[in-house]
Amino acid sequence: MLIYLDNAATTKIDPRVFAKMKDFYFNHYGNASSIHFLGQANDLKIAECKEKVAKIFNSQPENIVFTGSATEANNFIIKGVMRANKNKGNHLIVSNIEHPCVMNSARELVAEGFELDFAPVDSKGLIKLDELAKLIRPTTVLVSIMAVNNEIGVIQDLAAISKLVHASGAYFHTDAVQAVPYLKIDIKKLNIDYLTISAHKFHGPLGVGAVFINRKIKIKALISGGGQENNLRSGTYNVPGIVGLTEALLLSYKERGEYLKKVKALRNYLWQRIKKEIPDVVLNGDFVKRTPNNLNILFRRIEGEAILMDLSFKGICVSTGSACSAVNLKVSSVLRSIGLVEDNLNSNIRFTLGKYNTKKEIDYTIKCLKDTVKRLRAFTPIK
Amino acid sequence: MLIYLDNAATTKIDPRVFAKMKDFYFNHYGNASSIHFLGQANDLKIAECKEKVAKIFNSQPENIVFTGSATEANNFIIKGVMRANKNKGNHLIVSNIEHPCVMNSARELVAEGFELDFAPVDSKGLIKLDELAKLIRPTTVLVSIMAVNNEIGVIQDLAAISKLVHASGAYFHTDAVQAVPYLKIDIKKLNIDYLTISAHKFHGPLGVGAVFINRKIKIKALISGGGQENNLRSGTYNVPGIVGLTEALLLSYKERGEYLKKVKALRNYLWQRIKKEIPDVVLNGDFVKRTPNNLNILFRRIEGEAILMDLSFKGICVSTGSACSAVNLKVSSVLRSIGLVEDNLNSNIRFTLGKYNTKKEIDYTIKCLKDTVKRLRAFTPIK
Amino acid sequence: MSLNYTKKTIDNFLHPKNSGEVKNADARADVGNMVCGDQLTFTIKVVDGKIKELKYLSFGCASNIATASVLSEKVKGMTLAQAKKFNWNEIVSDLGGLPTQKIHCSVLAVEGLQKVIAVYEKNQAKMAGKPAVAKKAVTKKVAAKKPVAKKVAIKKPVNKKLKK
Amino acid sequence: MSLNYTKKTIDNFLHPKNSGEVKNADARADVGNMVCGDQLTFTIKVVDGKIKELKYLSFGCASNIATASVLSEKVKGMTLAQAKKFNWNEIVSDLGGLPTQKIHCSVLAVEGLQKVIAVYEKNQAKMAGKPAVAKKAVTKKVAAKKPVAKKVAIKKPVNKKLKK
Ligand SMILES: Cc1ncc(COP(=O)(O)O)c(C=O)c1O
Ligand SMILES: Cc1ncc(COP(=O)(O)O)c(C=O)c1O
Repeated sequence: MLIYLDNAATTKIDPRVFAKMKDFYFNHYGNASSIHFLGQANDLKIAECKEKVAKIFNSQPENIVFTGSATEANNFIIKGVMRANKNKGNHLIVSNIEHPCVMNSARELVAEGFELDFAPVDSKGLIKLDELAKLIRPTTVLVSIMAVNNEIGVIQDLAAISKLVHASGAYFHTDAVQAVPYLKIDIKKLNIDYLTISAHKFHGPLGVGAVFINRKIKIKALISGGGQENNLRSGTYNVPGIVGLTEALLLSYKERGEYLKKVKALRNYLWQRIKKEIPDVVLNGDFVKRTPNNLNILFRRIEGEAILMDLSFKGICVSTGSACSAVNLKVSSVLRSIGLVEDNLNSNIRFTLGKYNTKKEIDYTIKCLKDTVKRLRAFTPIK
Repeated sequence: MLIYLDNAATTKIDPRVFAKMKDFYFNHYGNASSIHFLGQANDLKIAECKEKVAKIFNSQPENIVFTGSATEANNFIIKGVMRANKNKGNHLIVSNIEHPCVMNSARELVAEGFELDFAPVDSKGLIKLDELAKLIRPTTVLVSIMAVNNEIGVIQDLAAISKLVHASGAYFHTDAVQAVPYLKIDIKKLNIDYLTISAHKFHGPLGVGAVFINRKIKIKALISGGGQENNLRSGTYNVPGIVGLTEALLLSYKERGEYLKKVKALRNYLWQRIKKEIPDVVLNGDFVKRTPNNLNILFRRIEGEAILMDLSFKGICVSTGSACSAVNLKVSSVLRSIGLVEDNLNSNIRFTLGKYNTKKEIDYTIKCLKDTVKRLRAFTPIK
Repeated sequence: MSLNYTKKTIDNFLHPKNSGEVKNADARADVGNMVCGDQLTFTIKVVDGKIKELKYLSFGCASNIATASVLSEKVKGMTLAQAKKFNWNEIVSDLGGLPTQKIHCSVLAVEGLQKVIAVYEKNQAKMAGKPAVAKKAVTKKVAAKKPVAKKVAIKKPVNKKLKK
Repeated sequence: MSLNYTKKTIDNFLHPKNSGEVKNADARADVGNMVCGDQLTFTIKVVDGKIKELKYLSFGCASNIATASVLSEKVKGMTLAQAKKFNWNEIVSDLGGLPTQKIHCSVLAVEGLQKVIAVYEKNQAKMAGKPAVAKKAVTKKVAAKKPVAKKVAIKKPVNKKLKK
């Protein structure tokens, strides 16, 4: 029994994506920097992939840099833009619900002498635009605010934020790792300078991410070497990975309409039944401005990890927050940011659905969840 | 027709490796940082992989950090060790035949105020130990010298170099990307602090590398975020990649004896026939202290890229040097370092054999090569 | 960092022994971990200086529940003096090891045990109108039975296991 | 950066036209590119002020050979004045584009053409004992035939192609 409701952590690869990768591993395995035909064919393939990926976000192929992960991409943007634009300023703003790879990149820069501010969110998880406006200074170089939060699935108003950021001449980065395929993002129209995606979050392979950049803005490479990606990201091109990312992205957006309908129905069904059949639960984050695959629920008086483990033994995979904070003991700073009181910070479960989930799975999950909550609440010390 | 003699650029994946990866993509796709069973099983799997990989190099599993590439790994070590050990010194030495990812990482550090020296090699491509000894200062923090050169396949005396480096208290890194499975490297015995490998160079997947570190030495992460790899390399664990790297490495060393015999015979046969049947050729680099898969040959009076292209149209994949320098116009700094005169710098071809090559392929290659050289020499202006 | 639990830990999480509250308990104590938010409430029944029953309420993760469960089994029948000397290492080794970041759960459980005994003794002293020091001699005897060396011996293999 | 060549470039590399040396050439010239090491040696036969034959020796990459080949075909039959105005863009557009980092090959080929014509004219002048300026008028006429605008028009689609 395996019911996978942790699709924000990673997703199962789509067999069609895998088939494409396999073809490249066995039949088109040339190093894309090699001059011979096997290499140059892959060079063309990468160009083709960039064209396809760019089209989805209405950007230009030459703005794309493929990386080894979204984490690498976010490190590259945050550190690379700040370090390369010291003449412009030394101030950086990130929201206080960013993924640790943005957060920690930003914090590292403080040690290098940069100044950092955190843009707060309201109780629904939405950026307070007026607060953000107050934080922006003439020396602000970059503002990084995620499109969709990984814990609560809340969607930011990218248009408004981008406008605000650019009004004062700063650059705008958005971590869109959790936005595929839930949002249709028009990079040109929204005037986004940098945007990050990660293949394994949309049924693509692990070990490959991509970032859109603004070629007019100076940036410093994080990984230097053989000069690939126009000297912005060195290392042998991961052709099967790039092909896989591209295919997964195309499929995600091609099948988006149907998928969104299905996943939203399932997600809403799950929430309706939980709300009705389990007492003392609260939904964390806005319900409307939220991707249709995400639920993040407070189960009062019992501990999240215990719920998770109990469900795990029944074959159900959920999470207490982000996967990366799971194995260290830190509570969710996202939930704290949206105002959860200390007592409730350890009682939350994230359900993130994906394209392979079925109603039967959700029914089984609800049945198990009721048992789990009942069992654990039977011996909780909390009133 | 496809005869692949560019195995130093990248290799075709072994189907057994691919099968293992497939299993993880479809059946064990949990994020290894997730607490549920699908995640924790992968956490254990990574530990198992580290144990296996460590054993091959006689090191400890906890010394291994998996990365997205060898390029990333080398950037991590060079920059991470220098930046974290400023109290120890500010001086770095790399050989003058290093791969660009070591070279350029080192050069970037100069801009940060570090001091850099290049250790020279002799006409065979071997490090001049006495010159290296002279370069080492009390403030030397790190010495990085590759185990096997990617262009000429020359093998350095790691034992002697390590001893020299440690005698003065510096740390020793070796880029062993081209050493698998040609060298058996005992990290403990040789007292190597850092060692880098890359899966796609030994019939493993793209997008994954590994580096052994010395946990007693301070190091700064290049990519920060969710805290994976003990905070030394953040980003969702690439479990299929790690499993693939491990399997490819195990197979490489398991089948090493037979493979080395075979590839050496083929390589020597290729060289003997070229030497005998094509006039005015010279082998670049030492013939004895060289991996048995590599030939790097000067074809006087004609240009390397023209030879490469002509062979390519006959279905044969070779290279003019490293793949990464191929598409920009730079001549090989490795060949310059071993003393090739300017006139000869553009006339070289690298043949790197692999485990799938056959004698028939080599025969065909020689036949084609003779035609190619004859054709191009028919209208060369050089006497 | 792994969060892989042993079979015994899992069993004790899924089927915790002695969870709940002792009826007409002789003492009650709450402990909590500020960092991870875990909480335990112990209730105890003491008969003839021995622990007849120890129960707990838990707000905590799987290992919090499992360690409390194992503890409640282990100390049953112990004299208070024995119980006061009970070391968290014994829980860890009994479970066949705990993930490094979960060791503190066993420490919290033992802290709770000590606290509930202290509350009991205070209650007793209050009722008897004198301080509760009478059993000092017994304590020493028991302590002699469990030399420190043995504890270390138990601890070592556990740590080794965790490192993997 | 791509090194993908067009079919026409490949054809001219694999089957270069007019490679070699003109027998009893009227002039000879060497050119070379310091950066990439490419070298070309042109020999020329001029009859009645027109290029009867232009041949080349090449030490260079595929595009070096291909651009020389195309050049040798294109200028055959041209007056020297026409040939002197020959622009490298015409080679690039004739080949259907060249990789960005190989554009310099076409420039080198044209440089060689100009040099071998210059050598020829110097030789002629020496033989005739007077400077070679008689054909200036013709040059102007030809130039008028090829307005700059047209050259730009040829160049643009090529660049677009390279950007992909
Ligand atoms: C919002 C967000 N950004 C960045 C990342 C980092 O992605 P990866 O771990 O694939 O590098 C993740 C997922 O882990 C994420 O959810
Ligand atoms: C010696 C050496 N080091 C490092 C690298 C970098 O490896 P990768 O491109 O896989 O990051 C290579 C190959 O490109 C190499 O040959």
